[in-house]
Amino acid sequence: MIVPPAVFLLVAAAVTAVVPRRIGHAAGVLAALGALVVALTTPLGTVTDATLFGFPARPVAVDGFARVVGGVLAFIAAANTVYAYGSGADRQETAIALAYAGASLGAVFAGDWLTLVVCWELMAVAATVLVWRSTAGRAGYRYAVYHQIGGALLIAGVVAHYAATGSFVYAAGIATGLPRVLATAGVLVNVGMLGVHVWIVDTYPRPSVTTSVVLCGFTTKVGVYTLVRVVPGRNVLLAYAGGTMLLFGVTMAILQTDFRRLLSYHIVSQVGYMVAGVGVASGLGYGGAMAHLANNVLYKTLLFMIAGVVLIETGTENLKRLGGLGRAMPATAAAFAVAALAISGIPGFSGFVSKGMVVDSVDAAGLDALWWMLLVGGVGTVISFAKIAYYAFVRADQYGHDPGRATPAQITAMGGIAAVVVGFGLFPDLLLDLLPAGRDAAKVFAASQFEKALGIAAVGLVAFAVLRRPLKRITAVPDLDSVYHPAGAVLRDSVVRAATGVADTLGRSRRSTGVAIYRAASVDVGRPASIGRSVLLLTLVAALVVVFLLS
Amino acid sequence: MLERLPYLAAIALVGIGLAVLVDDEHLVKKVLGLNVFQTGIFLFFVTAAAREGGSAPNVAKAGPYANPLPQVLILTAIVVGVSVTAVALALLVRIHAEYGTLREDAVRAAIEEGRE
Amino acid sequence: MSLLPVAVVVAPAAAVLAILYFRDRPNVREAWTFAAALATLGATGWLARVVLAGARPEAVAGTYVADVELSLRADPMGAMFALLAATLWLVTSVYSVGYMRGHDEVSQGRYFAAFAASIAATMGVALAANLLTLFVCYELLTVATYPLVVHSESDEARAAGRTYLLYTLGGGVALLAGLSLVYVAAGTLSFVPGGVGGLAADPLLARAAFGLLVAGFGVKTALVPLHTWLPAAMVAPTPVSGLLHAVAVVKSGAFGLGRVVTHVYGPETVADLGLSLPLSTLAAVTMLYAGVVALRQTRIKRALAYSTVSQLAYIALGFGLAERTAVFGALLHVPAHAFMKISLFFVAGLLYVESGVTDVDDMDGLGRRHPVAMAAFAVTAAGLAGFPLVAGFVSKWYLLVGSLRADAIGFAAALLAAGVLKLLLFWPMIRAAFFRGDPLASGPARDEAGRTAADGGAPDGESSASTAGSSLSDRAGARAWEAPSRVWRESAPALLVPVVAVALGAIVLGLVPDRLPLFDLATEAVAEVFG
Amino acid sequence: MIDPALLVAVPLAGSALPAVASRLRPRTGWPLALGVLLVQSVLAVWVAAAALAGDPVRTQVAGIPAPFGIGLLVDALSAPFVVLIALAALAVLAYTRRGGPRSGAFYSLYLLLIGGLTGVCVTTDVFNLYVFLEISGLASYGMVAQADRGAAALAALKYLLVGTVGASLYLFGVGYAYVATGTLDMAALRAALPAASDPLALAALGLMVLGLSVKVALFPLHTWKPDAYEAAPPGVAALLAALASTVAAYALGRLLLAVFPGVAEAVVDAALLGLAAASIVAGSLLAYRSESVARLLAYSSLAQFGIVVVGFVVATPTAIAGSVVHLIGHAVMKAGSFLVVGLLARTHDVRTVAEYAGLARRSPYVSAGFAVLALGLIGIPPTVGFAGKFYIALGAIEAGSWTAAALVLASTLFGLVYLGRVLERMYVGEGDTHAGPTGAASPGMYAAVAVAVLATLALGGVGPLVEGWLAPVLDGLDAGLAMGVVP
Repeated sequence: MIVPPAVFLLVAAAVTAVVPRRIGHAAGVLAALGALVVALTTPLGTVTDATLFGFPARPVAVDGFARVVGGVLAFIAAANTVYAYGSGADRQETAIALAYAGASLGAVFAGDWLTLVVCWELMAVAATVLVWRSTAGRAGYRYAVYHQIGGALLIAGVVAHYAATGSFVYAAGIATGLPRVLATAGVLVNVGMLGVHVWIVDTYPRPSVTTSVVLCGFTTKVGVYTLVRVVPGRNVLLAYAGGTMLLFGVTMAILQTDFRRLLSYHIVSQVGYMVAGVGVASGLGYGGAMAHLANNVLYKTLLFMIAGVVLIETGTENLKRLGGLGRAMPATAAAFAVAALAISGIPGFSGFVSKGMVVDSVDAAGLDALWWMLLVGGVGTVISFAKIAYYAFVRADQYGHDPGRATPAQITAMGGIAAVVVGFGLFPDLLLDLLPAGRDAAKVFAASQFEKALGIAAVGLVAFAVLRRPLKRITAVPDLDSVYHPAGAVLRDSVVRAATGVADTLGRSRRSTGVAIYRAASVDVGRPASIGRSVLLLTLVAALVVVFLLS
Repeated sequence: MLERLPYLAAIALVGIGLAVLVDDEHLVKKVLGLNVFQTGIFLFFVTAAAREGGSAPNVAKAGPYANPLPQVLILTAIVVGVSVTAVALALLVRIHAEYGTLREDAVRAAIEEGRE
Repeated sequence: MSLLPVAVVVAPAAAVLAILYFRDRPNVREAWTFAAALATLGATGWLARVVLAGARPEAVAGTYVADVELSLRADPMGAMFALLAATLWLVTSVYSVGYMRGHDEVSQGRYFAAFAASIAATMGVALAANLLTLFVCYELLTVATYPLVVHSESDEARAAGRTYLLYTLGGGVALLAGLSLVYVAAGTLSFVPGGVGGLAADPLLARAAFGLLVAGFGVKTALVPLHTWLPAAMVAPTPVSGLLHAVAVVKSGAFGLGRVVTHVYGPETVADLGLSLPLSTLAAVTMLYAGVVALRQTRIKRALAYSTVSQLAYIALGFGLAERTAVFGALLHVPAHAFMKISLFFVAGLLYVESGVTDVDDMDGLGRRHPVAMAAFAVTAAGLAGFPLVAGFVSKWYLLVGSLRADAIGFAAALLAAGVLKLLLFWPMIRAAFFRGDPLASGPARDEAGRTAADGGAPDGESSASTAGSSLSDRAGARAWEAPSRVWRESAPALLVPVVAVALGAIVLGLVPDRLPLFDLATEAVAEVFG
Repeated sequence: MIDPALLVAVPLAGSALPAVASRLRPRTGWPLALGVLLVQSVLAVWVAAAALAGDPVRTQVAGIPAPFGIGLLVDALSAPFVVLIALAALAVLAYTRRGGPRSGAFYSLYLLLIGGLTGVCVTTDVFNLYVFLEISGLASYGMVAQADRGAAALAALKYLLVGTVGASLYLFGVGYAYVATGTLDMAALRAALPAASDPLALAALGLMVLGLSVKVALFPLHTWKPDAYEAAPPGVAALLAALASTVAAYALGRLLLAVFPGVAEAVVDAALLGLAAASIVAGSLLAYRSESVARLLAYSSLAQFGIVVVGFVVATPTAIAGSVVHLIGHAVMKAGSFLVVGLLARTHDVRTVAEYAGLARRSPYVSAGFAVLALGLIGIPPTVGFAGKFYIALGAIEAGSWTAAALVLASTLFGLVYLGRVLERMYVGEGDTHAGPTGAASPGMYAAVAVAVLATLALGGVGPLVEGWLAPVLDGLDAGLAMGVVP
């Protein structure tokens, strides 16, 4: 029996909501680190059985994947709390963020589908509240709708699984057939699969910076992690879907001029790598996917933190209006360098290792087209980060910004993450040893990896140099949401109108029937019938009776 | 045909009585109509009791007798009818005292007026 | 012969007379209400214990009509409903006092008397040993609740009262017809776990009877198209809407439906006669239709009413599927929905009394004025939408499992879609309450800088500044959040305490339902029916 | 063993007393009537108890045997009505001490009415039935006219003319029956009729049923009723509402069950069901449109008797029991309602639905009583109004008469529509057009109302009892025996 790591964070969330801000944040950091320790020290194979809502359940089950993903999420929760403290987040926001992280950890360490669903929904709620707190307009509302639909699909899949197998405890994925289709569809919403990815880019660039930072790390990653649970085994379709996500995300990212929106598209693209790895489903594929997941959480959070610092200090996140930050904010610029190099897969930084593993696994699986897609995607990544680097940090400031420096807490948070990124880059075994699979097959520092990585980087840089001017002319690029959201509104309004229209019509017809009956009743009431009329009626009836009976 | 004549007469009396009841606004005539109507029914009964060549049911005489039972019944019915007529006339007196008229439509109009 | 079931019915009934007698002395009158509520709860709790221990206390008042007795019998299903009603009556009594006094309502004596009478009738419905006794109590419930519906005596209330009576007594007529058919077909009206048997002998008759019974109970269950009385009845004072229209009245209908399926026809017969699909379909249509119509309501209480219609259809669906797990889910959804919906109504009433808010559009910023109440609202609304750790999730889960075990994937889909509709209904309210009209909510300007199209479009640089500002205002605003909370000053305690109590109840039901007697009773009930 | 003839003889003989005595000494009418009615009640209960406990109690007047003599019979079917007549008469008498007309003649008519009605219930001779019908009719014409208003005289005359025509039609039918069979004794008629399924028998059936339908006041033969009930003094209206149509309906039922079963059944059933349906629907609609509460209640009787007739048409044991229960229940409830109407007219000077607005506040107890009575009339359990309807509906379903069942069940809703209107006015909303109390009411008046209200509730469970009583009689009926024939 262990204390589930999620509990640390949930308790901390409750505490943070009421105690003074400083103490609360400290408690949050401690709790997150406590969760990290538990995640890393709990022996593999530990399970806790319990009864949930009357069903046999397994709220905690620790295996290799859970340990890695849970550990990195716990770490990032600690870093987020430090960053939030340094960025002016109020205690309520941090409390919700901790709850969100707690729910995510709960989902990661869940050993049965019921627990997973519970945590899944809690994540959605917490994230929704986070979004709402600092986003006007209907984006937060849409976020909730996307996740409710995704959650509903997952629930349907899980329930169907239970109906088919009679158990919620994890076994070999969700039962094949309809249950698996439903559950996969639900998970893919959270993963941000191409087509339903719009919620990511719709939501993540909008809220306050601390909220973006918190959001970017959890939902999609838990989605990928869950995908492994739902669809074990090779799935070429899924692998190619990952490749498509990658290419699409990267292309859209290159076209963006908004810092956080660009990063948001990169969530789509990076998740594409992981999905590809999950689809390949070899030891190397899984290992790569999980390692990439862990790395991505780290550097993507770092990137959002940087975007946040930039936004806070300059007041804008439009790349076209930034510049000269390399000199003005050296620590931030250094952190950006680490993160950008990591995401671009430059040797010595964490992304290099895990990306290489995924690419190799695809190669080993013989999916040549996908392999090329991954390489091209890598080039795109380089281009987009070169773009950020150029516009925000390298070129001279033309707008007279006078940014201050990042706060100590911000620097601590960013520095801590950057250190881990570099650490995993230089000593990949730190990460890979924790993973149950892929370690043996990974050719981490093989020469071919260096060639590929450096080749990609070179191509990318050249491409950016060529494309910089043409790209300037492109402004807003429509995404699928420009179709979905108006269509959704029209659908909703027309359904509501139709339904209430039916009700109105029914009501009217009922009323008019009532009026008709009432009118009918008013005949022959005004004054009492005279004697003559009474007797006449009587006579007529008598005549009728006689005729009727005697005929 | 001839023996059916009393039946037809009975039907005719009933019809006349009903017609007066229905058609005449004068309340006294309505009461008269009622009497005619009842008389028709009495006639029907008595006719039913008649018997070809029958005589009054006097045990001292020889038969065949007319059926005595309907006659007894009609005697009772006539008494009832007279009582009804008496009550009706009493009511008419009261109506006349109250409204000064015995036409139903006039009385009704007066009642309506009194209500408003 | 046991007096325990009788006591459960008599306790509130006796209170009626006492309340009427002391109608002009508020404190004495309310003391009687509380005394009766406590007594009822005590008796019901004891009854539940006895029932869980395996006994089935019974009380017979003699043959009433035909060969049918007027009798009470406590079985797990009935005890569960009775326990629920008794618990919520106590809470509602507290709330009623706060609401009626806070709002200076007229005719409070009549109000409390009718309330107690309604509870007595509900207890009768719960513990009825046969369909006829249930029917009698069901009709009395209609009569007892009428004064509550027309309480305000306005034209609108009178119209609502007429609609209410016409619908519910019309339902009573259908019910009477149905039970007569059952009596003729089966020769008995007693409740037998798993069905009385013999009904399938004449399928046509049995189907007609079932249709009539469903129509009869469907009125109070507010199945479409028999539902319109419920939104109309929202003119009643809010505690009435809460207890009676979310608990007693509508649940009596749902409960009756359950009795018909489980104790008159029996699940097998229902399935054999092909009655399951039509009833379930009707429920599913209701669920979705009401969910959609709710979206267009501007009054909070009306929106809640439509949500009730939709939620009750969950229960109807569970019974309609006539599958073990689904029936269990339906039974569980009775208390679950009761706690959640009563909490929402209580909050609606609190908002009305304390802030004068009745419209959805006026909810902006209420979360700051009434943080605890609105938190309760948010939590229970989430429960209605089916979020976990609140009561609604658990029962819905069982319903889902049940519908899939019954191979009814379409109904599972309907349940889930209904959940999404609830979200569409409640999320804007909650959002408005907490995050709109609130100077501290960060970043309001972001999308308001002339970019309504931005709802669907891409953010561009123009508006970035305000986001930064938002973050800054977070900093400034942090101070306000640190300010002493005004938790206990947001409303009269008599209003707030019940709100918190029922919301906590909903959470407990969502966290550890299997530790509660209600759960055990439902388990027992299902075991009895399905063997 | 008591002679059932006494049941008729006591009130008829007693009816002379008040008129005579009050000439000699004023104000002696009421005590005398009370005395006679007490004796009558004791007799009625005694005889009924004997009849219900064992064999029917029967007698032949003057010892002449059937089919020539006049037979009197108290069996399970008539016993409840004999008791009902006696007890209702007592209760209303309590009311009229202060509320009703108080002349000696009135009490004489009162006793005459009771005698006549009891006679209708106990006779086994179709002609005697006519006589008793007319005796009670005469008494009621006179009693209606006792009201102060002139309108009462016209209403009474209308009642008289229409009622007499109806009774005469019945007599006409009796004539045909006699021509067809040569007997007037019910049992003998029953035995003779199936053989004589000729036009004569059919005409007899049609005219007798029609004549009684006028007395029962089925639509459209009802026109005398609203006028008479509205114009009559409240006590009289209550008594008539309790007994006049009830006893006529009993007679109709008796004829259908004991004399004419098997004669053109399909046609008669269809025709009566049509009349009943018309009564239920039209009566309810007319009641809904009535402004005067008394008139509304009178129209409501159309609908209620429609239901009773449905029971007799369906004629399964359950349905017959239902009709009996409903007749008794309706008598209690409708009489009680009229008593309330009279009481309120006296104490608050209100007569129309509009004037009833807000009465519940001004007169809570009487209003509550009226509410119970009205709910009973609508047919809400556990009142007796529900029990009757339920049995009739159950019987109709047993017999597979779906139309009949639907009619009876739907009548509940109709009742709700017209009575709900009054209740809503009384209870919801103010409307204090009338000031405070205008007149006093006696304890007797309140007591009579209370008795009706309590009886409405207490009789709710009387169904199984009635069913048990009737079972032997109806068994005989099933066996093809004439009712009233002791095998």
